[in-house]
Amino acid sequence: MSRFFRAEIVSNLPLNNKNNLLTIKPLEPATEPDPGQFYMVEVSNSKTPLLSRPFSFFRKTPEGIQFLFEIRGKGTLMMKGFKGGEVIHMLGPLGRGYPELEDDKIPMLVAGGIGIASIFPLVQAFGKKACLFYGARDKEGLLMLDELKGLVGELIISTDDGSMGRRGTVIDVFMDFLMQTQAKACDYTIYACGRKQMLEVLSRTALNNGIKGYISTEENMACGIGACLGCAVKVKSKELRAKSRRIKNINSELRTLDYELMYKMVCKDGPVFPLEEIVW
Amino acid sequence: MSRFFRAEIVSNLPLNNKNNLLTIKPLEPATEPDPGQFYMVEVSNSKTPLLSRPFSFFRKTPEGIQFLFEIRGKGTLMMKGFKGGEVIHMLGPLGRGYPELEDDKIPMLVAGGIGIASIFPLVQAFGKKACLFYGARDKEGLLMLDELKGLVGELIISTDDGSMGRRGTVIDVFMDFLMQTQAKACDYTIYACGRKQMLEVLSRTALNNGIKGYISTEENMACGIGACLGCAVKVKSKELRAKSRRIKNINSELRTLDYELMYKMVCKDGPVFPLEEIVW
Amino acid sequence: MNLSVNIGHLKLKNPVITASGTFGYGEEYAEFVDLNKLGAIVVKGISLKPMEGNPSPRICETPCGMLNAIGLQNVGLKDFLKKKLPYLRRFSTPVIVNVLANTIQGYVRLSTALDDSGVDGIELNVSCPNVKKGGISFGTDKKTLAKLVSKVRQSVKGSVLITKLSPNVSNIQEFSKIAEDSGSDALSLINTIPAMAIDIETRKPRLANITGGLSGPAIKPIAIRMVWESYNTVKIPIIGMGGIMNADDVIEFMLAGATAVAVGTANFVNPKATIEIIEGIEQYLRRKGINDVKEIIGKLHAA
Amino acid sequence: MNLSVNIGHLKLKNPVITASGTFGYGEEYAEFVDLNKLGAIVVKGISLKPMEGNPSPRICETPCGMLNAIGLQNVGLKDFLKKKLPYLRRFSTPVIVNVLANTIQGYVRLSTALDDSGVDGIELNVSCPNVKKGGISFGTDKKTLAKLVSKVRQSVKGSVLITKLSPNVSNIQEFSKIAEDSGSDALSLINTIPAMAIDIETRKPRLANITGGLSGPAIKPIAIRMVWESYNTVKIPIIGMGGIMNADDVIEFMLAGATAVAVGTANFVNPKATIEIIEGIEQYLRRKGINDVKEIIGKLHAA
Ligand SMILES: Cc1cc2nc3c(=O)[nH]c(=O)nc-3n(C[C@H](O)[C@H](O)[C@H](O)COP(=O)(O)OP(=O)(O)OC[C@H]3O[C@@H](n4cnc5c(N)ncnc54)[C@H](O)[C@@H]3O)c2cc1C
Ligand SMILES: Cc1cc2nc3c(=O)[nH]c(=O)nc-3n(C[C@H](O)[C@H](O)[C@H](O)COP(=O)(O)OP(=O)(O)OC[C@H]3O[C@@H](n4cnc5c(N)ncnc54)[C@H](O)[C@@H]3O)c2cc1C
Ligand SMILES: Cc1cc2nc3c(=O)[nH]c(=O)nc-3n(C[C@H](O)[C@H](O)[C@H](O)COP(=O)(O)O)c2cc1C
Ligand SMILES: Cc1cc2nc3c(=O)[nH]c(=O)nc-3n(C[C@H](O)[C@H](O)[C@H](O)COP(=O)(O)O)c2cc1C
Ligand code: FES
Ligand code: FES
Repeated sequence: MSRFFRAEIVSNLPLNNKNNLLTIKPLEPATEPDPGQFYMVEVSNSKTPLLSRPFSFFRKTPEGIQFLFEIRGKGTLMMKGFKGGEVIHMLGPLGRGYPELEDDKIPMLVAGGIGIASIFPLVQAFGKKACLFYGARDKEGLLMLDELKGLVGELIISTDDGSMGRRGTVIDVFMDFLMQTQAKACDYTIYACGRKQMLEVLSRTALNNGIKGYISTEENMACGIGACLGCAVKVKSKELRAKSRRIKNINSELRTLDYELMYKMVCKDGPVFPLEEIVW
Repeated sequence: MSRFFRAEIVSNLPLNNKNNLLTIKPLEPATEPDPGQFYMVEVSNSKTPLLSRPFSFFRKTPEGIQFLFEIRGKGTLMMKGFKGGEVIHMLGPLGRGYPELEDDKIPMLVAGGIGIASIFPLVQAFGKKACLFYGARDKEGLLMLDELKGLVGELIISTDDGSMGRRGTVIDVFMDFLMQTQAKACDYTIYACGRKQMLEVLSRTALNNGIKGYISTEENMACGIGACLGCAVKVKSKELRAKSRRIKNINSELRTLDYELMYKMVCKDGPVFPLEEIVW
Repeated sequence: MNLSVNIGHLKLKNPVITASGTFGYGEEYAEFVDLNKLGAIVVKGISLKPMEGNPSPRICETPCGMLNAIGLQNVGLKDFLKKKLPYLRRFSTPVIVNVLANTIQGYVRLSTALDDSGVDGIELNVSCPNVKKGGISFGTDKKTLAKLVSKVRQSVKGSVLITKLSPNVSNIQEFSKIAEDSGSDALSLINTIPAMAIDIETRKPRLANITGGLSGPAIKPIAIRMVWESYNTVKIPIIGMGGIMNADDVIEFMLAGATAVAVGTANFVNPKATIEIIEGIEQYLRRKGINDVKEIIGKLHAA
Repeated sequence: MNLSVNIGHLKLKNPVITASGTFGYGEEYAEFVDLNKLGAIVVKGISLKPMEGNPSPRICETPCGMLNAIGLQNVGLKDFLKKKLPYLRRFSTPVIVNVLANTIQGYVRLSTALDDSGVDGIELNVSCPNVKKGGISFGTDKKTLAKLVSKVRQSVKGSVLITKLSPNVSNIQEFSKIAEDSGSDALSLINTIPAMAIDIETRKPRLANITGGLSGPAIKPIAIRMVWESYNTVKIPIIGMGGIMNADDVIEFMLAGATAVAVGTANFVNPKATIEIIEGIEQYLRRKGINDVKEIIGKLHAA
């Protein structure tokens, strides 16, 4: 059973002109993915683009493994052209997914845009006890709403342009929620995936309010297995982590520490990290 | 009316596992091709392979312009994947085709393998008065036989492995024919297309027997319009041409001639040349 | 919107030039391109005497690129002035002549003659082998390059003098500086990179000449790096080239520091490439709300 | 069929080696590749002290290639010997350690320690900046290279000494000769080529380090040319690399003169690449009726 396997495209459904739902069937025995793990997908067997692209495990169905992808550039544009029956190579599941929820905690899921792909398995796992903040630029960017409604306890939707749900970023909405809520901050555990800026603000907010949690990060990738050292993300050493509760930006300190390995690999140590660990 | 135009793939019919019949419809007003002319075909709009590939005009039908192509490498392999409805760029018709037949002459058409693509329009033009020598490695390589039978006066088929028609190269068969024939050599005009070695032997034979004729040559191409100077073929200067009736290989002489432009471009001055002009 | 840029005292309608050897003598592309729309036309490299060129195969394809060993085939100075230049003169577009020789005197004689003939620019292809120096190229020896450029400089009055540097050096800054200090009005980079390919079935090199020059998208990242390094070293304008296929590539070169660009291999893939690229540049500037293309030259956010 | 080749006194089961920095410390690929099947394993470049590496983005894609500016992140000599080497020792495959430093003494100390530790080979990555020489790389300065290699030579007894030349030179023959004359047992070429890419939307370089090294199929024709030029100059074996994606590419390198080859970027695209390539070489030889892979080394039909 190898994590590098051939897979057949079962279907490649356009959800709108910017997002597709891809379903693939492994042609060899494959490993079961955990929520938050990802796969490297071979975009073209003509090797252009050369490198595979990373995509989060979205859902498992009787038909196969599903991915949600947004058309961003060359590679995803070619993936839009994937047709049923075609065979591609895939590598995965890769990386460390989201940790289990501690009993007495309430899961707060935060998804920005296509970040929902990575959060969705948690929605399935936590079901009604989960509260999902799901934001996007516009309503085009909000995917799988029907499925989500049925699954989560509370679904709070927002769009930057107000075209659906609350107007504003998912963070604004999240903050408002914190204001009103009765529960103590420490009762919550955040699970978040989205663009860098969103994750940064979210992490700072969480730290300031003493909320623990986990975020799924992104970097350009080549190997996906920790070999090329290409997907480095700056993390805090233990001792620094304590401080960071108070310090906004600690890059300055880091630079001065000689020969401390301050980088972890998104593909191997992540993509999911405790939100207090990341250096912004 | 531009020779660089967008064309829609009408159909791409596999004749066997090594050869396809491609039909395209220009989406813009396009120039009419002459027998022996060719087109540069964009193999992939993802620009890998980077360069377009040259293919002879095979036939015009109500559906569009047709090409016969043999799967040889990367590019033609991708062309095998062309699907109806896809749109590609094409450049053509290009180059100088086969000259008109002088009245009182008998056209002898000689096609080796996929060379039939270039010869076919002549078959249509000359019809019954034409005599076609058509050879290939094996019967897999013999294409469009039914159409050909209906058109030409005499169809003499050969395969290297004897799997169809006479055993031997198309040249062997052609020589035998010359032995038996009543007509004077000078009554014939040769029109030939095929691999280099075949064209070389044919040309020598023709020269030795005083038969005039034309051959369609091949070189790797980039621009197709005489700009890159990439598709050079060595030709004889006027004065040398006279001699060459007697001399087998005159490369030696050529090398000594300083600053004489001894190269012509297959894409612009050719692909069709008088057979006595080419230096082997 | 203003697309015009200046190369020395030469004003170009727009930054898009044709790369030497990839646009013939202009006439080959007149059917596809309104030559009046181009920033400038650089013709195939010209030598004093006509040159026969190399045997075939002269070109072959490589991953995202191509090799060529044309062998500098050209009609020679006399025929160029008599048969090719008059045609190009019919257009309002500046004509830049790429010149090559295997002695410094050769370069000087060519440049003098062309300068007298009133061509708008002379581009020195210094990647040619120097017979005096056992065939190592002028462009990879600092002293030789300095001598070559300053000698030519003395004899070139009217035409803009452009030095097309060889990319085959460890330190492009040094050579850029030498070309500038020796009197070049501008730099062109990069030329093709020496390379080679082998047919594993025949065991023969894919080029009759064995080695050839690599061009196309494959070399773009190397070219961008050299333009940027050069831009940080010299004050004279840089004509950037190497793998430009579309307007985005041009913007990339200009952000790296190119004042103008040359389109080469792309012409083979799409004979209308130059025109489509000019349109693409306008669209980019419009989208970004920029009204003068000069504003993006060297405007890389490096920090 | 005999696939074995010799690099100095080191005998490899087959010519397929892993390229430094593209195969981690071996363990990362053990899940996909039977490490015992490889010709040799070259590990990520090791320095005396651990190195943190560069900020992200460290990699980006280019036409038929990729750029990397990892910044030589590595665990350092101590941890390598303690934590990484023991694992690799469990396999029958020779281990070659790629070393980097910014002073000659640094290289010497590293090589001495590794030689004592009994690693099979030491590969000098001379493309690193030389602090003494204002950061210009050891591999582009003839005197420095000669000094570096001969100094290291004196301290390396058991391990095979391989010099990995910088491709960023005008004349690879000269540098190949210097490395040979200074006592290298073999040459590795080519390393990545300095390059750069820019995001035209953000105007930022695609790498935080601005420039990086170009690898992948894009550079193969340049690598083939350098291997061939080098093969015609030196007697010591050459390890060829640069854009090898499949067995055909390996045959091309060997025909050009490589005794062995290293597979780099291909590992990222296909973690089983090395194994599939070894099988592909066997198939080619069988198809051609050749029983010893050594027979094709340098057997280019150039005439
Ligand atoms: C662990 C992980 C999980 C991911 N999961 C998903 C998912 O489930 N659905 C989805 O649509 N996308 C996901 N992404 C992002 C996805 O990998 C990129 O959008 C994709 O690689 C872009 O490829 P491209 O060729 O279309 O774009 P390119 O042409 O390569 O680049 C277009 C833009 O995308 C950016 N980009 C390129 N590669 C990455 C990358 N690896 N991460 C982030 N940005 C990138 C480039 O910087 C550029 O701005 C994930 C990324 C990571 C690292
Ligand atoms: C004027 C002209 C007309 C042609 N007409 C036809 C035609 O009607 N039908 C047809 O099947 N083929 C035709 N060819 C040949 C055809 O162009 C090549 O077979 C094709 O370019 C190979 O592309 P590839 O990518 O599949 O092969 P590559 O991967 O490029 O190479 C595979 C093999 O094909 C050879 N090759 C590559 N390009 C050419 C070329 N331009 N000419 C000859 N050999 C080449 C290579 O040397 C190599 O041996 C013609 C060629 C020319 C010059
Ligand atoms: C077929 C061909 C012929 C060329 N001839 C010349 C030449 O005569 N003089 C010259 O300076 N450069 C010549 N070049 C180099 C180009 O001008 C240009 O510098 C190089 O191709 C890089 O640009 P590109 O990648 O856009 O093609 C030639 C390039 C090609 C592909
Ligand atoms: C991500 C990455 C890291 C590399 N690290 C090193 C290194 O540490 N030392 C070294 O000598 N070469 C290093 N290289 C260069 C490779 O060993 C190889 O020489 C080069 O990539 C060309 O081969 P390729 O095209 O097959 O990748 C690295 C290459 C890549 C892509
Ligand atoms: S992608 Fe290679 S280390 Fe993460
Ligand atoms: S293909 Fe360019 S000149 Fe013939």
